[in-house]
Amino acid sequence: MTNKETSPAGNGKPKLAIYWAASCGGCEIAILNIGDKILAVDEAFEIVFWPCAADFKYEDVRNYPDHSIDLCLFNGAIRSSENEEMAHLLRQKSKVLVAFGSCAQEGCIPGLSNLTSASDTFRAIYMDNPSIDNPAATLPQTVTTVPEGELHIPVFYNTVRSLDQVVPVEYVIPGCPPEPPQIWAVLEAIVTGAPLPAPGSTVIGASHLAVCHECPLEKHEKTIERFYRPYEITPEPGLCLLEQGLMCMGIATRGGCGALCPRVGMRCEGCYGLLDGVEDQGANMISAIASVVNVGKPGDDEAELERRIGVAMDSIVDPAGTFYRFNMAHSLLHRVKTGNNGDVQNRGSETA
Amino acid sequence: MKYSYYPGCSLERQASAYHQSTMAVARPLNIDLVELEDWNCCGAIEYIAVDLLPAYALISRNLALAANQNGGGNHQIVAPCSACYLNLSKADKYMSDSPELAAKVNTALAAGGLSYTPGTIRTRHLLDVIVNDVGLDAIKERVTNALYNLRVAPYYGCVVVRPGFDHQFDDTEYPTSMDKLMRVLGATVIDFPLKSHCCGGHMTQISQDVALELIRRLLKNASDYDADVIVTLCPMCQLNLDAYQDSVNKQFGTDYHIPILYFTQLVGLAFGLPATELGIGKEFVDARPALAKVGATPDVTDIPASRRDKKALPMPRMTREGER
Amino acid sequence: MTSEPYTPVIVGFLCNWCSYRAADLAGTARLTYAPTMRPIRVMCTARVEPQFVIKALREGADGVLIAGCHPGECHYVEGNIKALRRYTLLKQMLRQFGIEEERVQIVWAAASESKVLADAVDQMTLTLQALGPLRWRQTVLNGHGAEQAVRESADVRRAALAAQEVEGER
Amino acid sequence: MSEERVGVYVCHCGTNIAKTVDVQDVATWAAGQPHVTVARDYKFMCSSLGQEMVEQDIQEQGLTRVVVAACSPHMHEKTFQGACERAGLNRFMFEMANIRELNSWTTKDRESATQKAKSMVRGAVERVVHHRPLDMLPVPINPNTLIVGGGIAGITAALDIANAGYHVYLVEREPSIGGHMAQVDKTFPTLDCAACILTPRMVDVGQHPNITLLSYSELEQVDGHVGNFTVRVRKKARFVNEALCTGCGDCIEKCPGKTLDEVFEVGLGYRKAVYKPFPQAVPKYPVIDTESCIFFQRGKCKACELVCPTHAIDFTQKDEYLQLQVGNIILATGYDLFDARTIPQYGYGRLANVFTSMEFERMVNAAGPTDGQIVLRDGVTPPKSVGIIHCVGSRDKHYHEYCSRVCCMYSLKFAHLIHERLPDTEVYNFYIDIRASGKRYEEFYHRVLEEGTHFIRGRVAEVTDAARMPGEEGKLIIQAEDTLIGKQRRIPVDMVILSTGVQSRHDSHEVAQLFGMGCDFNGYFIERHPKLDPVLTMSDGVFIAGACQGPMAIPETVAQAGSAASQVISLISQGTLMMEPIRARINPDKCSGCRICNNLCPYHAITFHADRKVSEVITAMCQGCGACVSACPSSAITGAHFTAQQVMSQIEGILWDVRETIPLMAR
Repeated sequence: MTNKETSPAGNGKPKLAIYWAASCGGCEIAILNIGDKILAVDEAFEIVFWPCAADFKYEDVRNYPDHSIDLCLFNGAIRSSENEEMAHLLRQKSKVLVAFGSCAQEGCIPGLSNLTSASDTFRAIYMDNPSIDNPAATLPQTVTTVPEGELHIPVFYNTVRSLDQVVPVEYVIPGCPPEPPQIWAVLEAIVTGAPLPAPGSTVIGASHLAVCHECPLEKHEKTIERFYRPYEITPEPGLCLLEQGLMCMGIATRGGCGALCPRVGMRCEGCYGLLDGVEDQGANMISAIASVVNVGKPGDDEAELERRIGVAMDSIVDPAGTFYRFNMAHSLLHRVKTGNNGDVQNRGSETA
Repeated sequence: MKYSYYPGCSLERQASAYHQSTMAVARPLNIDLVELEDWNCCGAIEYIAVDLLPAYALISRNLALAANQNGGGNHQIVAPCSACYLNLSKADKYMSDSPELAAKVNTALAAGGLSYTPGTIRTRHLLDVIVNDVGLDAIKERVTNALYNLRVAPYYGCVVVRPGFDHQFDDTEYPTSMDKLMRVLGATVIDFPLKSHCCGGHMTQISQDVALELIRRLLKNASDYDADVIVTLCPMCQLNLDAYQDSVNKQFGTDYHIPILYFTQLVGLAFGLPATELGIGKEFVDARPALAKVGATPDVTDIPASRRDKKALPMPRMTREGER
Repeated sequence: MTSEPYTPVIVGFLCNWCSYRAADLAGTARLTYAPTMRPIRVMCTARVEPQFVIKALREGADGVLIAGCHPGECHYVEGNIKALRRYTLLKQMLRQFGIEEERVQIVWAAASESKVLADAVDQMTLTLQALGPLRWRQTVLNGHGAEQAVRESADVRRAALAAQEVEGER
Repeated sequence: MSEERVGVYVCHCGTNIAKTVDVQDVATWAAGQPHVTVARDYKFMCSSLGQEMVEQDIQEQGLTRVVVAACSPHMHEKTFQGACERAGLNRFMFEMANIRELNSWTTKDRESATQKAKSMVRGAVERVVHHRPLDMLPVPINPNTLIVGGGIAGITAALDIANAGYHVYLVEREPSIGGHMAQVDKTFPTLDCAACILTPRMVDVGQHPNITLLSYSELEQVDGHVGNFTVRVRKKARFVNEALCTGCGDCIEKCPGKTLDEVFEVGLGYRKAVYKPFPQAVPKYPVIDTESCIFFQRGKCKACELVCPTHAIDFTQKDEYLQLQVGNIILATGYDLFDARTIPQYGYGRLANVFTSMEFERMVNAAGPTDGQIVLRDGVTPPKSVGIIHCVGSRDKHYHEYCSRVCCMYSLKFAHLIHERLPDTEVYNFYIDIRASGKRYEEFYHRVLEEGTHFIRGRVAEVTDAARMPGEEGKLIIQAEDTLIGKQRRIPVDMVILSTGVQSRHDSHEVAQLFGMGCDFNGYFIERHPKLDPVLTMSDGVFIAGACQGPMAIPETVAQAGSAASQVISLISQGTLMMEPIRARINPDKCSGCRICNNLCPYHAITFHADRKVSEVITAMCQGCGACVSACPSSAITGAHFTAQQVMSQIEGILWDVRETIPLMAR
């Protein structure tokens, strides 16, 4: 935390920037949810950029010297050219860039649009939508010529990316949104100068173990005959939800949240993302889940075996949307394959 | 239980007794048989020998009709005639196995505005439906007039258990469904060794000597076992054994008078239905003398002693019914 | 996709006890089959993680073949059945990613069934030739850049207006 | 770039590889690949010169990893691992690329084959840099052995091991050892009396100080692994105190409860409620069968208790459970006979004079229910003609497709015995092929031919009592197609013998499950290799002997039992066993205790520690299949030598030419 003389306002406090790219705003609220401690943040940091809460312009940031921002919490995925530009700019200006929240970390819900294409998305938003009346089929155009000259709006990309797929980041704080106590823990560590782990997309403010480790529900050996959607059953209290046929992602999801959802009978949806050493959260889920689906025995006829397993797996609705709900943009496949016209090919019935 | 019903040509004519008795017992058995509208001949045996494709198209037309008309039903078609049952099953099976055949047949069906997806309709024999869907317990409850002391030779013929493919309902070589059914009705069932042998089929028209010899064997064997009646489930078998019994007697100098009845007729009798409603009386070999036994009380004198002879070796224990 | 002939690349995961031996035997018996399968030996098909399959598809394979012992004959009792369960679910998911069903296949080949394995490779090669290359990085990850997205949105608009014209003429 | 120094060696295998793969090109290209320090091609890598080349490079060039592109690892992996080890490199720092069986031998397209070889080499290189040194696992061997099944296989193996000085627990389900062989009268082709050759060995087992015989006992549970199994055995209540019983047989004589003996006499004879299966039974103690015992059924009788001179009858006896510690297990569980009732058209159970081969075996046995008289079911009339039907249940796709291997020979033996005892009786053998391939078997067939047995080649359609012609009245008629003359034949006979085949034990799947082994489609235990390892199984320390592996006759059974015994003795004498370290391990710092893996292990090698909330793999029980490794959602389980990193790197390597190496700039 040096370079005080080059910092924008020069009041001696470390400089903090908070930015939202493609996101819902929940991460900002999570920051405010640290409660009284927000005053301590204000005490400790000088806020130099926070579009949601303070009146700074992009131009202001451009004018800051490089590396003058001590800490930048960047939430939101990279969905448009504007997001990408700001990612590069904030990278350039920041000493420590943190992918804050699931969107910046792994694409999160915006990333699910990688299961479709930009053109399909436009079609859904601006045309094939019951609440839209758009007879002229007007779509956002990146360049519009008006008498005064050309107007530009950002390009809407075909594929959503995470922050670290665009620029290197020092740290990642997972969660949709990150839990306030952990946000505070990280900020506090930075304020007090406590040692942080070696940078390089390093996860902080979360556990290195899966949610199950924090989950108080009783766990047994797992044999599952079929799966249920949450509305179909009322889970037995106190028992592992997965064992009851609810597609709980806790087994393959980083902990740190305190297993808030399973505690109240709601399956973990996977928002804290993948664990260290895992390359693909969805693939790991498939492997784990399919392993304990107790259908098919060695003595079965081969065709019958395939049929029975097929039927059991059919009770898992929308596997891509379930297993990659938060992690799509960070998965190995990253996005759906589309035809030359941008249409999504060969989707099968579940997404039709 | 609602099924499409495919009577077939024989039941319209010489086997009308089979049709009549089927309809008569369907009611107490709670089987709803809805006759297929506009059905056509299954082609019997000959047509398949002439040209396969027209034969399958002819058969499949009925399956296509059944698929269209089976709304609310269970996608099953019931045939009482063994040949019809075999042809319908076979056409469906071969079309499932060969998409090429299915495509050709469908081209033919399209001319009549029909189409058929193999596997849509399951063909059942009437015996299978009565024994396995209705069930022996339900039948037993309905018996008011048990056929005690009537010695019955259950005769299946060679076709009904030998499609040999999916949904086969009984052993191909040694079927027992009708044996069990007759036992439930109270009859004494003989272990008829020729139960799945051939009745001669259409050989009566082609080479009568061959046919008469085959019929003779069946009659002789039934007679050796003192059968009062041969019970059958196939119009062809009934016709050959019944109508040619006289010719056999002439040819071989024998004197057989064994009435040949449909199993549905005996079911009807056991249920207390009047003989006329069951088409009894239409047979050539008079069934009345044999049926005079019906309604008697069981004869208990004939039960064998537990061991006949001290030196005799024990007979192997058969697996109980229900096992294997 | 492309009409020019291409040589597909298949990653083959072969179990040590049945299918790798079947492949060995195919060689020993000099069975000729398409040189398109690049083999990876695993102890059991149960060791084939779905992420291996996804990885292979992402890194440029046009197809993945998993080969194991017949169900009931697994050397680890029922590893192949676990593999079949994972494969079934994986395929359901890959369909959502627009990956054709035929690109990931599972085949049971006992140690003696070299022909089964060789035929499976040949058959899959033909199928993949008909489907065209997958080559995920080029065609999917780098294939639809920003410019294309812009062009596509213009296409959408053009198509919508054309449709309205047709509607109006009626 | 890693600091690993990889040596790549491309083998010509004479012309086997070099003819199709441009080996020089592969080697030259390999030299320029990442991590590769040296790459060479050589005529025969497996030769001592080839191996020395590897050793020399390891020492002189400081290689840390070795890749050999040659034949199948099943052929020469161990060879080159040895070379690495001799040069001071851990044997697991080696990887083989199989460019012969999987490449050069399967195509004639030189260009594609060369490209494929490069991919395989690159894959091996990328993989090998992630290899880790592993140590073979030493496992101490408990010198006690468990043998399951007291037929001739179990008896032979037990005596072999006991004679070598090691202790054996022999567990037998029935009250006596002896198995099927004890039921048989004579053995083919030598016509030795089975009892004469078997009973001395049974006695040896009963008296051997190194053998604990647990008859009338069943296996309940097996835990542990090679060298250290814990086995739970249920010793069923005999109601006879073995410590007091002298085996005098007074109780049997006085017992009023008589019942059909459906086990030893296969339903052809009777036994008492307190009984020994046969007079020479070992152990000599009788058993009370509660189902037929009048006391157990009706609450009074106790005749046996009254007459027993040593007061050995104990109606209060309960099942006993024993816990045994053993190092190795031999399964010699034998076979079941095909149930002739399955084929109703052959009339067994319906037609009185249709017999099974085992019934006939008991009938001709002088100690059997007819004292060796060949008679019809009436118990008195000798048959004037006998039809023997081969392949009942065998070589038939409706039942068992395989050949049961013993029926031809015992059917010939029957024909001979009938001729011997009833010289005027005609014997007809209905066969598909006569399979007489053992030592002196063919000669025996000729002898039976010369004795006048009729041989009719063709499968029998049915056996019926429906006479067609006068000569058939009162007979059983065998209808068959005689394929040698191309005619249907009807042979009327007095007696029919069904030569029923052999099938796997009805509970073989459950037994296999107990031991973590596999069964084939027919329910026979799967050997590790059908030719080279016929008595080993995939479960280390579990061996199989005899007909539980597949149909076989006595000589082969005895040979297998001896082989299994010598495998066990060899393990015991080594004291410890070195095992491949390809095992799974759970990192307790990454395990979240989700328990997904807990019931995936077919060997029950994973335990859950409820206190620490982590799962653990018992290394010695793990067989290294990797099912749990793949399943772990936290990637907390590593499969040694098949880690995700190793496989993922290999995938990248083999796809080197179709991967785009430009950084990912997805939009």
